[in-house]
Amino acid sequence: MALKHKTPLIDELEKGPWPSFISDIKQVAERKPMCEDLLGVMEQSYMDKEGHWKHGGIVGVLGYGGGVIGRYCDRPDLFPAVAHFHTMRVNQPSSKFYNTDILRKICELWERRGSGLTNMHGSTGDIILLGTTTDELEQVFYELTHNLDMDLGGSGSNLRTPSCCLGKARCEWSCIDTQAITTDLTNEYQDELHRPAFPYKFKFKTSGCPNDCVAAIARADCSIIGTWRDDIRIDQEAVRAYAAGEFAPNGNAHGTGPSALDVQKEVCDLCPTRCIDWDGKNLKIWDENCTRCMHCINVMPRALRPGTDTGATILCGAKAPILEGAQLSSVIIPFIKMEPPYEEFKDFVDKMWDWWMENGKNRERLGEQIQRLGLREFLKALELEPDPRMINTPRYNPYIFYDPADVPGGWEIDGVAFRKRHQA
Amino acid sequence: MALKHKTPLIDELEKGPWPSFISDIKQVAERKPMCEDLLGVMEQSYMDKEGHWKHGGIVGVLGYGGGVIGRYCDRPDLFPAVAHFHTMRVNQPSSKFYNTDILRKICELWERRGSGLTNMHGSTGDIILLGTTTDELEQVFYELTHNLDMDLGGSGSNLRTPSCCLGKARCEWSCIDTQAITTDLTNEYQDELHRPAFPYKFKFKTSGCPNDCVAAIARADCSIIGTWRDDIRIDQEAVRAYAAGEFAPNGNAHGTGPSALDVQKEVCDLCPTRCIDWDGKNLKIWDENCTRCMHCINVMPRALRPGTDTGATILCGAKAPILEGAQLSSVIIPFIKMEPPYEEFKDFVDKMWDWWMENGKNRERLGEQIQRLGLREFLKALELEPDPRMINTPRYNPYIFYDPADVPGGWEIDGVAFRKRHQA
Amino acid sequence: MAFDPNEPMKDRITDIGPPHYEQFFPPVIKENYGKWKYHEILEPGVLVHVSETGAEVYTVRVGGCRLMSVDIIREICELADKHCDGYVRWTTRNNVEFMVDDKAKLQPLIDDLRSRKFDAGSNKFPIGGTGAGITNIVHTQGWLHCHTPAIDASGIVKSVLDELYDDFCGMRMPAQVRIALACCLNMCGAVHCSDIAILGVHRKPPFIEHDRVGKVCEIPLAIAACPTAAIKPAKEGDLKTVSVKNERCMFCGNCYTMCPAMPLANAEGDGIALWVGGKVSNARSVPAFSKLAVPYIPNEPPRWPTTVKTIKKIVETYASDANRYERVGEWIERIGWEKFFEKTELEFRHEHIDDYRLAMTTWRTTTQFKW
Amino acid sequence: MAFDPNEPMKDRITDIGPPHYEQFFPPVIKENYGKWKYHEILEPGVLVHVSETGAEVYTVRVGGCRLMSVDIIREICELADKHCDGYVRWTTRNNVEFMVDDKAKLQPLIDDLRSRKFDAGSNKFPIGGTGAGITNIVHTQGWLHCHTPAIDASGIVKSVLDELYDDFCGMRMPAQVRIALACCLNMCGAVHCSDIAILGVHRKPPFIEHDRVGKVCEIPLAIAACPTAAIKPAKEGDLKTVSVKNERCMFCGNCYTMCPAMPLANAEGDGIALWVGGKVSNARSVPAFSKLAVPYIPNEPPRWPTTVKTIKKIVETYASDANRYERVGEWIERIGWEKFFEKTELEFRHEHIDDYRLAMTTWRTTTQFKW
Ligand code: SRM
Ligand code: SRM
Ligand code: SRM
Ligand code: SRM
Ligand code: SF4
Ligand code: SF4
Ligand code: SF4
Ligand code: SF4
Ligand code: SF4
Ligand code: SF4
Ligand code: SF4
Ligand code: SF4
Repeated sequence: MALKHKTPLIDELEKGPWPSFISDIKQVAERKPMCEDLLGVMEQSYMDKEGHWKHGGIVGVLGYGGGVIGRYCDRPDLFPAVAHFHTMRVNQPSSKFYNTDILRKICELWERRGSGLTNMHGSTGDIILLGTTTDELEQVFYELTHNLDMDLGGSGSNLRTPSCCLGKARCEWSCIDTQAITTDLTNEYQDELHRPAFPYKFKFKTSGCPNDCVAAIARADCSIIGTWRDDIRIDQEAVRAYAAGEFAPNGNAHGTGPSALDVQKEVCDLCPTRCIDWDGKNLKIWDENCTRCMHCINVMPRALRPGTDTGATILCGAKAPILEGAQLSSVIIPFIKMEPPYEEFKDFVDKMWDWWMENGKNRERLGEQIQRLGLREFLKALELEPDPRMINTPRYNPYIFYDPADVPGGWEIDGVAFRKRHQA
Repeated sequence: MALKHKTPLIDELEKGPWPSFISDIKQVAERKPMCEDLLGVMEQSYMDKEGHWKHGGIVGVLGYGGGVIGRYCDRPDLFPAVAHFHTMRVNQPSSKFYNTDILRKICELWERRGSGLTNMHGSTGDIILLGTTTDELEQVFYELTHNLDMDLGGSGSNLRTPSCCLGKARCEWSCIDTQAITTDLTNEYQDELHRPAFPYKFKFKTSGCPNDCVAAIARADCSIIGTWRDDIRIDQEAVRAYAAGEFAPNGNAHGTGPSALDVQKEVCDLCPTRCIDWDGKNLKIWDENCTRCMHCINVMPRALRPGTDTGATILCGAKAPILEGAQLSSVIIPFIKMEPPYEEFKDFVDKMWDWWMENGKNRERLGEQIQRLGLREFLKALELEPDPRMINTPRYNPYIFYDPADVPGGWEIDGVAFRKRHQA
Repeated sequence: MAFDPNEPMKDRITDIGPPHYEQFFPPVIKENYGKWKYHEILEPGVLVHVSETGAEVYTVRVGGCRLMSVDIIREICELADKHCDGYVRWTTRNNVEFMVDDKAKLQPLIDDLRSRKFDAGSNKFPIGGTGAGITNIVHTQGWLHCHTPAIDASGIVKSVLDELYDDFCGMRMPAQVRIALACCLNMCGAVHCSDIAILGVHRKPPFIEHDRVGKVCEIPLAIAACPTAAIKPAKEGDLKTVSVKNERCMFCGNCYTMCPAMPLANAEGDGIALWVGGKVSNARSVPAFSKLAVPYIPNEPPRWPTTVKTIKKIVETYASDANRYERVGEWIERIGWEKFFEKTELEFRHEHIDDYRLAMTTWRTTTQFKW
Repeated sequence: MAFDPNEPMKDRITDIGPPHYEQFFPPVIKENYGKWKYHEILEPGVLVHVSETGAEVYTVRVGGCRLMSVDIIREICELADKHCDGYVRWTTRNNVEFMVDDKAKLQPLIDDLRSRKFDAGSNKFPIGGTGAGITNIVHTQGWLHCHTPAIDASGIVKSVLDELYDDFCGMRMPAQVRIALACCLNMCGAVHCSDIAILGVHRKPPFIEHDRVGKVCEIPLAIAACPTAAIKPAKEGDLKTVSVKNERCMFCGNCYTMCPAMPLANAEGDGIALWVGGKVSNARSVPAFSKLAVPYIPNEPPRWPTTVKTIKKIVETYASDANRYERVGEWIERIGWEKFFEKTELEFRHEHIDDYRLAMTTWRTTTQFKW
């Protein structure tokens, strides 16, 4: 069937081996005008080298302050079917396992009430239902909650949809129950997620181990990353098997198949703290110097495993560049047990949010606020003691704000007495 | 002979093996009241835990805007002999070799017209004549220039006395003629040294090689550091001799005497770029990866020597913390030949100072100005092309000031045409 | 039952949160939760995880356009029903994972996946994205949905992945290579910490629609939005508006986010900057930001040839020069930036030198460098 | 001829610069300038340099108080005349070097130097300061001459070097250890890049002598002097003066430098901060700043026992824990700061956490740390 708009430019994107989103959209465009016009908008953009969406308006569902991104086309004259093209963010199940039943329900709903296009998934983790009109929003929400047992995710100045790596579900290294934590936090903080009361957005992300497969340290205001406090578990026989070439190194990530692993070169020499010795027979890890970087475990998954005294490191403040430059999260709690009902952690979250909300300027992310007011102030608010694990290096500039409480007489100098000792 | 003031506290500093400056001052105090009272001031400070010198006044010699630091005691009632106690900075000969003739003349002059106390040397490098009265300043200056062929060094917002390591005079590694450079610059820029016309102080320091024995990179607005462009010279036989224990490693810096050097462990493994191979017989250096850190040369001075295509790296901007925080110097010219009459270098200096003086705020060091206006602006003023050797890492923040000259149409957007393409 | 617009609060259900994950676990996952012992990549895109119980789960990872129609999702459902007892998952980088609990079920699944193509010829389910290869490109909306993009997203990703297709399906890289794209400086995605990042940039300051500013913007918010304080309140005749000091503008677009009357998208100004050497994992080296490699490449729809070629060049240089386990940033760290620019034949320009707040921490304060 | 105050410009000589260095070179130095081939430390403080010509020069380095009276300089001259043909030099760290061109002349020189003591007992010319030892402490004026010090200089240096005397005369350290002292934040010396730095700090904000400010200070300069913008113009009655927002003051003393009516020296406030891990050389690792180890130790004249003890503890921990060639900073880099604080038993406090402009670059943005 011929589509409404000629699209010679984007048709070029049907070529080549990688799945073509244009081919995919075209399947639906044959029966959905929204998709037809969307292809038109895309072609127009490809001609103009400029996008054709207007600045988002505020649309949403009653009682929620987020979950919908309003979007209008700036050429409704040419592309009327996408004059409105709002996005709905649907909170994904933690770690994104699905059964086909729920997926088909989503498809059915979105074909009926939306464009039939989605993002699986958005960068934050939501299921993105891409493109519908204002009048459909409440309908979709109703059906989601009533028929699919699903709810909207976050947008705006509120908690954003938490997400996590698959952790214990299919990974041998997870030190914490990533899905359980993520689901618990999401449910605990439904109000914060749906009703914006924060200075700006706030994100939680949870990875099971320092490999950080959900990129928590780069993308979450609060990054929860699994770790352990005791010793790496070693199966010496398996180490020898790696050395002997019985296993594929690095879980065969290099496609070498079983092949002799040069344990000294590929493991010991790449250990960032050089805390591993290998004498050809036994591997010795000086765990007191291990920084749990995962490298040796990654390379020899059949021989090494994280310890069993597990928990998480909590880091705060990651964000994209706007406004004050990008940040990675910084260590705030070196170790915390993460077991239900996560009271210690939630207590920490409450204090963190209180401080942020009390001091936050409009559109100031937590990380920026810590920058502005100082890590010290943040720790004070959290009632946490300073720990060298929170820093890469102590200060090198001598501009120290000494606490007047530590100074005899505080900030006062007796000027008269001073001038008795020293003539002006 | 009993001295005027009782000094029980500072007398404690006569004990112990390290030379006692108190014992030394006391020698002179027996015949010089200034030193007697100086001991009194010190004792008073030791009692009060506060210094007793007033904020410096402006004193100097005619026509010079620096070289003298005015100093007055804040208890002239108690210590009249040091009511005035000005310091004179005398420009040291480059790298601080002396004969006893000149030293004796200095002593004679300073015993007669000053306190008889000196600093050998000040942190910048000057001979510091410590403590005299205002009326002696011109006298001392006259005698210095007429009888000792010596001149004052810098202070105030001008060029400060340049200094250097001893270089080729007694070091096998010097890639440049440190003394010659330092003396030439000092003479070339006498006007800048004696007549403040800068926004703030400016320092040159010159080291013969990257060991940087005059700490140029940390303490000079312009750091000149010797280096080479070709290959490290290797005497393979001497390497083998080190391995065999015929020589003392590291010039015997560890007092081990001749003893077998583990070339792999102590040289190759500590090379920051790991560009050295040692097969037990021959040493191979992959010079294209060498960063000329000096380590291998330091450890095997009898086997390795810098190359012969020598010159200097020029780095700029080092300073102490006041105002914007401490800075180390940054690479500005990766390599420059430094041969008399140093025209290329002086041309660079002129451009650098022009830019600094044109844009400098009061009390703004060069490094701070580069910070404020950007390295890019500095390079532009110097007519230097950007080079990756100037940076540790390219920018990671996306806030790029694109040059409008590179953009079709520059900063202009045709708003009317835009709104034709895009409805508001 | 359906929504009644006249009684919007009737039967309203809110704040139920996401469906519980456990109901979506295939039995082998549920039974072996927390018991996994080790894994191995059998071939690119195919993993086995072995449990302490002896159970095994085989995973086939396929590249997804994360922009997915209901049709392709339904096709995924069909596959999942056919081979995987009706379960499937998505990864954190938008790949799709099909899991089977028995090796015997593996080959039929793989064959089925490989057989499916769009009419125009592209593969629907390329298998790969594991280990030391190039996995899916995390990306954002671009011209398909957002209002602030300087570039498209999906089209560039498609063009780049067509070129790198063999490395999605292979594992010949020294280590994993993570590529990401963001269509503007908001960087919706982890592009600031990617091995290779494709970033949409503007190069013209906003033009100000004085007649609209007062109506559609809160002027104080627009002013506060500017990181370099380039925006000042102004008057045009009677109109309250703003002015922009162009020399101070570094084209971040944050003003436009706050004020629709300050657009800065422009065909001639906009384009792509490439960044390299970031990482997220704590493996070996610490997480790191991506650094600027190429300040600007023009938008070249529909296939972005210069961008594609430049990325390919970086990837090939890395592949041939880095040591095993060395991520792009670790490789550059070892060889030095001067060698990176030499080997990749990229030009080093003034834009590479940082001039924002932390700029001085990026200058080279040592005589150590290479010729 | 002498200066005539009535005719100050008569015969005036200016801008002649320093005397030419070459005239002060001993013959062996002049003849072998640029020809040196290698060197060796024969024993602590004693070096030999060998020339391509076969010539040798033997150097004996002795620790100097850089505060020297004419008497001690004359004694140095006497020694130089007796043993060294009348030549002598000072090093960049204020040690004195006696050179002889013949091994036979060495022992008599050494014996002579060792024999000389002050009446009260201290050595005049301790031999050492070479190689992997602790050389002379670079320092500044302190209570002896400057107007802004928070601590004395020479007295603390003497106290510390008495304690570390054996390591000045020995070479048992893993690498060279450079200690420096500065009596205030102006840091006249390279204390910001020292293995161990002793820094004078204030802890009370300036008190403002309102009746003097207008007279003795240029108020705009005083205001501009404050890095944290804590100083504002103010009025006291009719007097133009300034006020200081104490919460913003970090005690840098820069206001006092510009305005004598804002003193901040105070017996109870002032004291010592210790910094560690800086270096200047480009050997192996790049030059580095010193980092805060101990935020505050009270002034304890005359012998500063707590400071001395703390430095000794750091030195001994380093000596026993570091690898050969590892500078203090390289050692800490390897073991990590958490281990540094553990091993030295120093307390980690809020002051260690930076809060100035580049603070965020010092935070730990990785899960990598040690227990
Ligand atoms: C849909 C999504 C991109 C995608 O294609 O996946 C998205 C889309 C937008 N983001 Fe984002 N962000 C999305 C994940 C992110 C992420 C990644 C993450 O969450 O892990 C980031 C970086 C991490 C972070 O939070 O810093 C991100 C950083 C931003 C920023 C910059 C925030 C900052 O502090 O630097 C903005 C600008 C703003 O907030 O004004 C922004 C703003 C926007 C807006 C709302 C545009 C705007 O200026 O108001 C975009 C709407 C696009 C549209 O029309 O569909 N978006 N945004 C992602 C959300 C999907 C989901 O819910 O799953
Ligand atoms: C005498 C000397 C210290 C010493 O005991 O050796 C010295 C003494 C003073 N310095 Fe200095 N500085 C001395 C070398 C340095 C150095 C080291 C160097 O030059 O290698 C530095 C650090 C490097 C640098 O330049 O940044 C240094 C950084 C400062 C600063 C901070 C400058 C900055 O930009 O951060 C000040 C404060 C100022 O300029 O207002 C200062 C100011 C002062 C003043 C003039 C005090 C003042 O506030 O005006 C001191 C006078 C002391 C007195 O009464 O005798 N002095 N000053 C050194 C000069 C001797 C000489 O000429 O050889
Ligand atoms: C499925 C997924 C988690 C999920 O919940 O969806 C996952 C799964 C695994 N990751 Fe990952 N990682 C996943 C995203 C990530 C990310 C996040 C990202 O890229 O956005 C990272 C951080 C990337 C970074 O540093 O920039 C990540 C860094 C790692 C690492 C560290 C590699 C390194 O050397 O830096 C390992 C260890 C290894 O591969 O040796 C690892 C290892 C693994 C293992 C082997 C874990 C295990 O034992 O099962 C899994 C299979 C690896 C493989 O594909 O070769 N995973 N992994 C994600 C798959 C994404 C995809 O579709 O391509
Ligand atoms: C005499 C002097 C130069 C001068 O013009 O006066 C000098 C002389 C030598 N230095 Fe130095 N250095 C001198 C100050 C320095 C400084 C500056 C400072 O400390 O303020 C440095 C930088 C210190 C830093 O990094 O903080 C310095 C860093 C070095 C290094 C690099 C050591 C390292 O591993 O970091 C070497 C190489 C070595 O020792 O292996 C070196 C090596 C040498 C050699 C072996 C060079 C040679 O072949 O003659 C000389 C004898 C070393 C010795 O004493 O063991 N010299 N040397 C200075 C003696 C100072 C003193 O009295 O103690
Ligand atoms: S972050 Fe760790 S636990 Fe989670 S999937 Fe990755 S490797 Fe496994
Ligand atoms: S986890 Fe990392 S730091 Fe720890 S032993 Fe293994 S490689 Fe070394
Ligand atoms: S800086 Fe180099 S050339 Fe100068 S004395 Fe030190 S080691 Fe020798
Ligand atoms: S000078 Fe340094 S970088 Fe060069 S080869 Fe020697 S140790 Fe390696
Ligand atoms: S990166 Fe920018 S343009 Fe792209 S989706 Fe995010 S906000 Fe929109
Ligand atoms: S684009 Fe950014 S820098 Fe430019 S005016 Fe707008 S907010 Fe300011
Ligand atoms: S460090 Fe401070 S107190 Fe000491 S001499 Fe320098 S300016 Fe004076
Ligand atoms: S001491 Fe420093 S911070 Fe405090 S008021 Fe003075 S200039 Fe400002």
